[in-house]
Amino acid sequence: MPRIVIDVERCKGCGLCTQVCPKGDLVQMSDEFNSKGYRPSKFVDPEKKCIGCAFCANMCPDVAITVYR
Amino acid sequence: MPRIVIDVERCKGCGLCTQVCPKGDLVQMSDEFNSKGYRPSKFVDPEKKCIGCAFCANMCPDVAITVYR
Amino acid sequence: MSEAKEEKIVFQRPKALCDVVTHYCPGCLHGVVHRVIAEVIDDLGIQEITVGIAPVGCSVLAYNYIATDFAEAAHGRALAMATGMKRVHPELVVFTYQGDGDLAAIGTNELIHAATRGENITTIFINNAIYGMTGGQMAPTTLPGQVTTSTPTGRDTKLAGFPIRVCELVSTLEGSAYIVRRSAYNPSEIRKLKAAIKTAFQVQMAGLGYSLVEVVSNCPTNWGMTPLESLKWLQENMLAYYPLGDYKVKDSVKELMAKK
Amino acid sequence: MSEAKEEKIVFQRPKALCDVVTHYCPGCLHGVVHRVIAEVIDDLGIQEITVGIAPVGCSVLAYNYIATDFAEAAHGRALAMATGMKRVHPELVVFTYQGDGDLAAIGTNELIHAATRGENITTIFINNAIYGMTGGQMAPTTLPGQVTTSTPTGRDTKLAGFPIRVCELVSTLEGSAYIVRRSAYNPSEIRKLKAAIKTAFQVQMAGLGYSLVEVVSNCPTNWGMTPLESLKWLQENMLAYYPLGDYKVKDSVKELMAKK
Amino acid sequence: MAKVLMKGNEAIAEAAIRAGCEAYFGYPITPQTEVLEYMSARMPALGRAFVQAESELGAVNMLYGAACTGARAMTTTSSPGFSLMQEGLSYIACSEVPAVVVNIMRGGPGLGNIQPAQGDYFQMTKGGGHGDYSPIVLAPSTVQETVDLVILAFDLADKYRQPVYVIADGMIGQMMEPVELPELKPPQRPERPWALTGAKGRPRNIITSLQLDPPTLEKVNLRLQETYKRIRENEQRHEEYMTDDADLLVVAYGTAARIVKTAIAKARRDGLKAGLFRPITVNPYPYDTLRKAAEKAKRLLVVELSAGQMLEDVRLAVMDKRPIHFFGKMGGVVPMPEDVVDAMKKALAEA
Amino acid sequence: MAKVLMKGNEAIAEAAIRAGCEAYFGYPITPQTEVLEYMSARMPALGRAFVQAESELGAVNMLYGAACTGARAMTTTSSPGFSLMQEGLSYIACSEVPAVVVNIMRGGPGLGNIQPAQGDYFQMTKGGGHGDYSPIVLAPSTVQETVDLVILAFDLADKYRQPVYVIADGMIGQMMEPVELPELKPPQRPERPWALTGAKGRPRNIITSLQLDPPTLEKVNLRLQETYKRIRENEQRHEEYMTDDADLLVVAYGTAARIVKTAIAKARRDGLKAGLFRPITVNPYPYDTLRKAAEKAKRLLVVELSAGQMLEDVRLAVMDKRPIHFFGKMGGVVPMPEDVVDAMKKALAEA
Amino acid sequence: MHEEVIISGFGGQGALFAGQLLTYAGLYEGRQVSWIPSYGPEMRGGTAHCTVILSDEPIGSPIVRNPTIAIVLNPASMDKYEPLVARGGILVVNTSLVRRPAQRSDITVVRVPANDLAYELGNVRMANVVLLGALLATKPIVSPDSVKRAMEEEIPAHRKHIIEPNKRALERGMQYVAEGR
Amino acid sequence: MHEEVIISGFGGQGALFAGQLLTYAGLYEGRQVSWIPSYGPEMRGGTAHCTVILSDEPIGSPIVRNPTIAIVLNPASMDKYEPLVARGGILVVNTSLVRRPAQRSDITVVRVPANDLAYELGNVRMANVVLLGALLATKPIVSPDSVKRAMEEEIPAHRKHIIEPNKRALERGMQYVAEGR
Ligand SMILES: Cc1ncc(C[n+]2csc(CCOP(=O)(O)OP(=O)(O)O)c2C)c(N)n1
Ligand SMILES: Cc1ncc(C[n+]2csc(CCOP(=O)(O)OP(=O)(O)O)c2C)c(N)n1
Ligand code: SF4
Ligand code: SF4
Ligand code: SF4
Ligand code: SF4
Ligand code: SF4
Ligand code: SF4
Ligand SMILES: [Mg+2]
Ligand SMILES: [Mg+2]
Repeated sequence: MPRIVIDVERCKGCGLCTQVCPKGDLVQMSDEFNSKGYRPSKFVDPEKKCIGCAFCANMCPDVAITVYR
Repeated sequence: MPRIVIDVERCKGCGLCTQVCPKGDLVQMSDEFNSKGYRPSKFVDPEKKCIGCAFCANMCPDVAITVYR
Repeated sequence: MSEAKEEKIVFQRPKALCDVVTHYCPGCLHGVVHRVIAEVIDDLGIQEITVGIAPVGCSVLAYNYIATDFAEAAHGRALAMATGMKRVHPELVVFTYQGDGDLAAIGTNELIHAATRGENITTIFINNAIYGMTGGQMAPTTLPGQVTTSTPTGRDTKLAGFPIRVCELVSTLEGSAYIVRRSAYNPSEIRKLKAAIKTAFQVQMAGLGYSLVEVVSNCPTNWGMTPLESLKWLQENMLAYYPLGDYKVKDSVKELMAKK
Repeated sequence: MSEAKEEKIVFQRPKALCDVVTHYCPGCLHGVVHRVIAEVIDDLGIQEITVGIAPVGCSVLAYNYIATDFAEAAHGRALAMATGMKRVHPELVVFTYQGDGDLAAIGTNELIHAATRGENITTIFINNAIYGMTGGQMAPTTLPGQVTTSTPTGRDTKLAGFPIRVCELVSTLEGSAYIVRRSAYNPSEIRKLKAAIKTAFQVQMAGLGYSLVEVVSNCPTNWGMTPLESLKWLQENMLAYYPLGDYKVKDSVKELMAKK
Repeated sequence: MAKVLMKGNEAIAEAAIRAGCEAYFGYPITPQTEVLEYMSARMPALGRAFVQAESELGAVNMLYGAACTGARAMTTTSSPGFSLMQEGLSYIACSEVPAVVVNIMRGGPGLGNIQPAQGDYFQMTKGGGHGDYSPIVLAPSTVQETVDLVILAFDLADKYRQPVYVIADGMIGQMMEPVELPELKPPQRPERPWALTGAKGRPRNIITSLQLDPPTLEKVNLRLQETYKRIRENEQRHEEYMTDDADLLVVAYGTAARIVKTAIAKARRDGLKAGLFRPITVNPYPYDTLRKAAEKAKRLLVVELSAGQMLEDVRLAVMDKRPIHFFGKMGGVVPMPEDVVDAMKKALAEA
Repeated sequence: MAKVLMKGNEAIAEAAIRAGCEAYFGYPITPQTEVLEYMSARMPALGRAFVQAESELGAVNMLYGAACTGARAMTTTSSPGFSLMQEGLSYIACSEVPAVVVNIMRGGPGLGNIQPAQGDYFQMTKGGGHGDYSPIVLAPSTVQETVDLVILAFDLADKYRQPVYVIADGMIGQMMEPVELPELKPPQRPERPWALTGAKGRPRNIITSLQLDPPTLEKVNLRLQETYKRIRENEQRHEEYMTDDADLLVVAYGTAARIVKTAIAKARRDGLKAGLFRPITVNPYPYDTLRKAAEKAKRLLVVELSAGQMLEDVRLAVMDKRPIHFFGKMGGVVPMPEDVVDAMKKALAEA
Repeated sequence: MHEEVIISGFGGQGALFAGQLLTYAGLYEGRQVSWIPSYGPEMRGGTAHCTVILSDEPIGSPIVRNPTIAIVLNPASMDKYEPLVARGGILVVNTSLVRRPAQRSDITVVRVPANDLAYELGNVRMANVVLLGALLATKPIVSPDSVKRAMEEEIPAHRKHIIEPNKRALERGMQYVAEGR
Repeated sequence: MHEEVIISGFGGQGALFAGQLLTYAGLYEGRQVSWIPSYGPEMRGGTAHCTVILSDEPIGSPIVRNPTIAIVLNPASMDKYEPLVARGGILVVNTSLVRRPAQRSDITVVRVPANDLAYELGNVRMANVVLLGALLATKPIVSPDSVKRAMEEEIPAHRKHIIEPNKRALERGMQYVAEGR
């Protein structure tokens, strides 16, 4: 089952990963802060729609996303 | 009667003026040296062929030629 | 369980990218370009023969992120430094990483002459239309009308002149072999960017001359936008002035690409 | 007697050219270009509002010959100096007179940026494919294969790179308005040169942007030729690499020319 | 005029404007950039010249060009940028045109960092460019004094037709203090018969630093040396603070001197009689006054944000008449007053 | 090896080649250009790197790049070009990479002229670029010594990982004298674990002069100062000539020292007991030996082709223990030995 | 009087602005004043702080090692400045973000949930001014009116709308200290 | 021995080359030697000169004000150097170009129509060597054989053909002095 893992401590909350998912809004901004004071993004895929295309990861300037398939 | 006057002390003997006369070889190199050690050019126009076109003067890097018409 | 066993990592940090947090602002594409360069270095297996040269600009600390030998140049002089290195060590892959201020303002002379000499060097040129590092002054690539801290009423071309188009300029020089403009505002552009950087390195390794990949980039911080707004602004404003595409691909490069 | 009375001088030293002997070598076209500039200054009646800037190069003493206010710039920096002057005194006609080493080697950055800023300045650019002043080293415009004192076996483009074509380069910049290449190897080319310099000054006076007139020139001394041989070599070798012509004439300039 | 609170960098810019600066050329570099930014807004609005140059080389040569026309003109930069200006400054000095240059120094050498430092002292006061020239160097230590010295710089540049440097660092550039500024007036052009403004109604002018003939260049040099002599005789400035009864004479300029002042107050509370000699012109250096001040003290302590550069000038002034101690910090490390007090105590302990 | 007659400039080039110089970068400028021209023929033939740079800025940064790879590398220039190299040299010093720079000085300031002069003394020994660094400066006074010192320069640059300058002028650059050169060998690369050569089989190397954190930059500076201390302790060089019985100690370096030598011979014929102290390293300056030499004499005369720059170092060495006179020429005017004799007589007459 | 105040927080928390208000207030009251920020790119995403000195004597060093007062807006600032406050000095803590208690007992510690109070007033960005109010209620090194005057005179025309809310924030901080809530 | 020789003429007359021959000859004979030219762009079309010193002592200044010997190839050089030759010194004059007589009586003046003699030998450009020969016949500061050896060893391979003519020119100059024609 394709999935992504977001390293929330690496994430700077820029949101670039949230706009490129071909499956809609699998990557969303969270409301929590990380220890650096950023709001990281989160992976929300209850329906297992992720295809592991890595668009989100490719877009991340901080290489905070790992993609598994 | 068109004619040119060459300032032999200004002339550096480069010869550029000698190749552009539409009337042939009205401007020639002389065999004498000027005080700077250059062989200046000279105006040789026994047949009064000069048309005062100023090609020779235009070509002179040292503005050593005056043209009368 | 059987499924978990087969799970493979399909995207992760490249080997040639140091496992550290960068100092870049959130959403700054410097980070993406760094990663893409590292991926290319991994793909080509050249980590041990590559030397990078960092500029003065926001990417001054690039040497902390890309895991090859690295030097930090004086502002604008990366290509002179690269020339010195490459001439002594033609076997190395030498690349410079430079911003618009570094490459196209103070470093224009070094750019033009490295290119015309056909140095076998690759430049990754980050065009974000601003001086990021020093806090948002006009860059040579700042767009007409764009507000910066040194063009507070917008760049007035009457007083501050016109933006420089680096690819167009460098393409006129015979020593340049592969001069292209890319961007990184979406995954497909990033893919093209990666291909271009790979080609540029290959051009260098084949000794075909100077290669430059311009990246139309962003600076959310000094543009005064959110990262997402900045990508929108990039597409709507920068691309018109800086059209993406191939500006010079020497025949020898085309042959090389056909072979690979 | 009646004839003598009617005799008129149809060619003589222009007013704006000092009545002194130049230090130039015999047959060096620097002298011709100086005279042509002086003629244009006379024709336009601008001797009292013109400021020239001499380069470092054989024409470093141009200020001794052209009879306007004059400054001598640091090597390559004439256009920066000109910018400083012109910005304070837009009413002046400011021109720089520069060799290939001065303009296209050490001064390339100042050239590119004055041009892209669209400074209302005129550059007369003497391309003689060599460093005359310092005794004949390779210039950025030295032709491939050309022997100089620093390319003793001929310019090897592999090591020393390719010649720079200034007009082609500068034309890519939006701030440049009138960029043309001329020569001075015969009277008809000299006539065209004069027309170009006049237009360039008029472009400046109309505030249309940066103007540059390249003159494909000679250096008999360092080419190791007689003056006449040098003109032949110029035509047979330089013109192929540096084709004469108009490289950029902005529409606004065309309109101006149509009016005059 | 009422006092306003201003950042040092902005005060430099506004002071220049009030001094009638007609042309500004600059290139961004921390910690100087606010001068450029401030000028980018104000100068065009006032109809004066502003150019963000393509580099410091561009800036200094634009400055040279503007100065040749007789305009009051300025550039500002920070250490690496100042290094790039050396050739141009040597030309300006030789050509005898007035120009003002501000160097907001930072930690060096190389790219270093952007914190306060004084490592460019030799470069500003002795070396820098090639050839024998010796610019006036003014070293303010408060924002108000920065304003005053920037204005003075323009006047001195005019008076002696030489480049005048104002030397400060990120501390003074970035801090806000109350300042009083003179009124804004349109720039006045004094008579400048030598300026390049088009040869209308006068013989043409030529400005050049080239003199192929050695005796002629010697003459230029002798004239320059004459100017420097006049400057030495007339323009030395310094401040003394609590020197009357001081056993320990601390010598420091600029930012270091501010810190020393606080240190002296602290030290005196501990019964340590210290005073400050603060050169305001670090070139011409106030050798004679320093020698005299030193004679009143038992020993000296030189405090610098550098490795011991002004120290040489102090030694040239004092010779070996008094023991001279040194306390310096480099690399953008700014000592706290307490550190200076420690250095003072150590200096006296070594007695 | 037999002696050959060589021009100083060509000797510099050939000496560098013999010293194993692997990379040369230069830009034409009189009176240095023959070095570049010579290198343009020899280096490619030897398979070594030669680039005629687009400018001195290009040249010095190419030098920096080559030096970062651990290559023995050199650039040569003359005064205005040297000014343009200041930023780069400050970077090289801070980065601790070895590099050799030759400055064949000419008359200044500005464009000046191309005749012999020593007006860059401060720039070479003290100032120049920004920040606290202090390059080794070697000042030959014959062509043979130029050869020897160029070779030494490469060794010292390697040893201390700092830029080393060789300082001469058109006189030494243009004159021919017999020289002996070491044999031509292929360049040897000593171990340079810090060099950028691709991170094969070792952790990667980074060469940078940026240290945003002040304490870290301070550490770099302290290391530099430590290096300069070692250099001061180990590398001072000077020559004494007829100083044993000298009443008048003349201090001069380079070209000026040659002229002084002839002058001393002449003066001694007139019964005037003069001797020469010639610093060979003008940085580190041989303060202590000069002080000792000065103590033997009654008074000193400093002779320079500049306005009195080394004079400051002489004063720092001798303090006011002895009267110090000065004789200087500027602008490319080279004094004749007779002129120096006159100055000697004047100095003694003032006694 | 002689006070050395350090105000420190994340970039964006307004430490520099609060310091400027204080500086202007001191100026109006005829004090010698200085204000100096941290600067440079390392600020990016990191901590920003400024040092304000108010004094009856001319001010020497504008930076100090041991301030008489510190206002800390975030945990990093707390860690950095708590140990440095001069004995007998004051530490004003934004407890909305700084959860841990202070460790010093030789200084006065003023604890204010500034983010929360500011949020209640409509804009969390005014936490800086809330803390300034809290300081002035603890030790009136300048009068609150001078701070309000500074708001009126120094906030640029196009941001006039933030003046009144900021005044309320100042008062809220004072009130919180005075009334303990 | 200690001789200071200035050789001066138009650019192109070979003053520098003649000086080099002399310098090499001195070197072969175990002397201390130095050679220094005038240099720079002002030479262009103007005068070129060099100073050669041959000595038994180490050479200090390579330039001198009052040479012991001057060889002048053209009128300008005559005007410049005649007054400077040290008392008792030698002035060798190219009378093909320098028509005026010398005015000094405290020096030895050697007059040689060098251009004409060189022309007769087939190349006017060898006037320099003719004059050098004339000097050596007057005062053998080096042996003619050493000068010939210098020609053989120092003239580059591609110009070997000029060696023999130059040797003849040297001899012609010597002969002219010896025989007065
Ligand atoms: C000689 C010199 N001049 C100026 C600077 C200051 N400076 C640092 S980075 C920079 C510009 C950076 O802009 P850019 O190259 O566009 O890179 P970005 O930060 O936008 O990525 C400048 C002017 C410097 N360090 N050195
Ligand atoms: C900074 C600096 N570098 C180098 C020089 C030496 N220099 C003088 S003229 C010149 C080049 C001249 O060539 P060009 O511009 O082509 O003019 P030309 O003499 O051919 O007319 C050089 C390199 C200098 N004066 N200043
Ligand atoms: S891998 Fe692709 S499908 Fe999965 S979350 Fe990322 S963008 Fe969406
Ligand atoms: S792109 Fe990366 S840094 Fe940005 S929000 Fe997504 S995971 Fe976080
Ligand atoms: S004016 Fe014309 S026709 Fe007369 S000589 Fe000159 S070129 Fe010939
Ligand atoms: S072109 Fe002029 S300088 Fe040349 S030969 Fe003719 S007249 Fe003389
Ligand atoms: S300032 Fe701009 S370019 Fe620099 S890191 Fe931040 S967003 Fe990127
Ligand atoms: S050297 Fe060449 S360019 Fe210079 S004056 Fe002589 S011919 Fe002209
Ligand atoms: Mg940028
Ligand atoms: Mg040229």
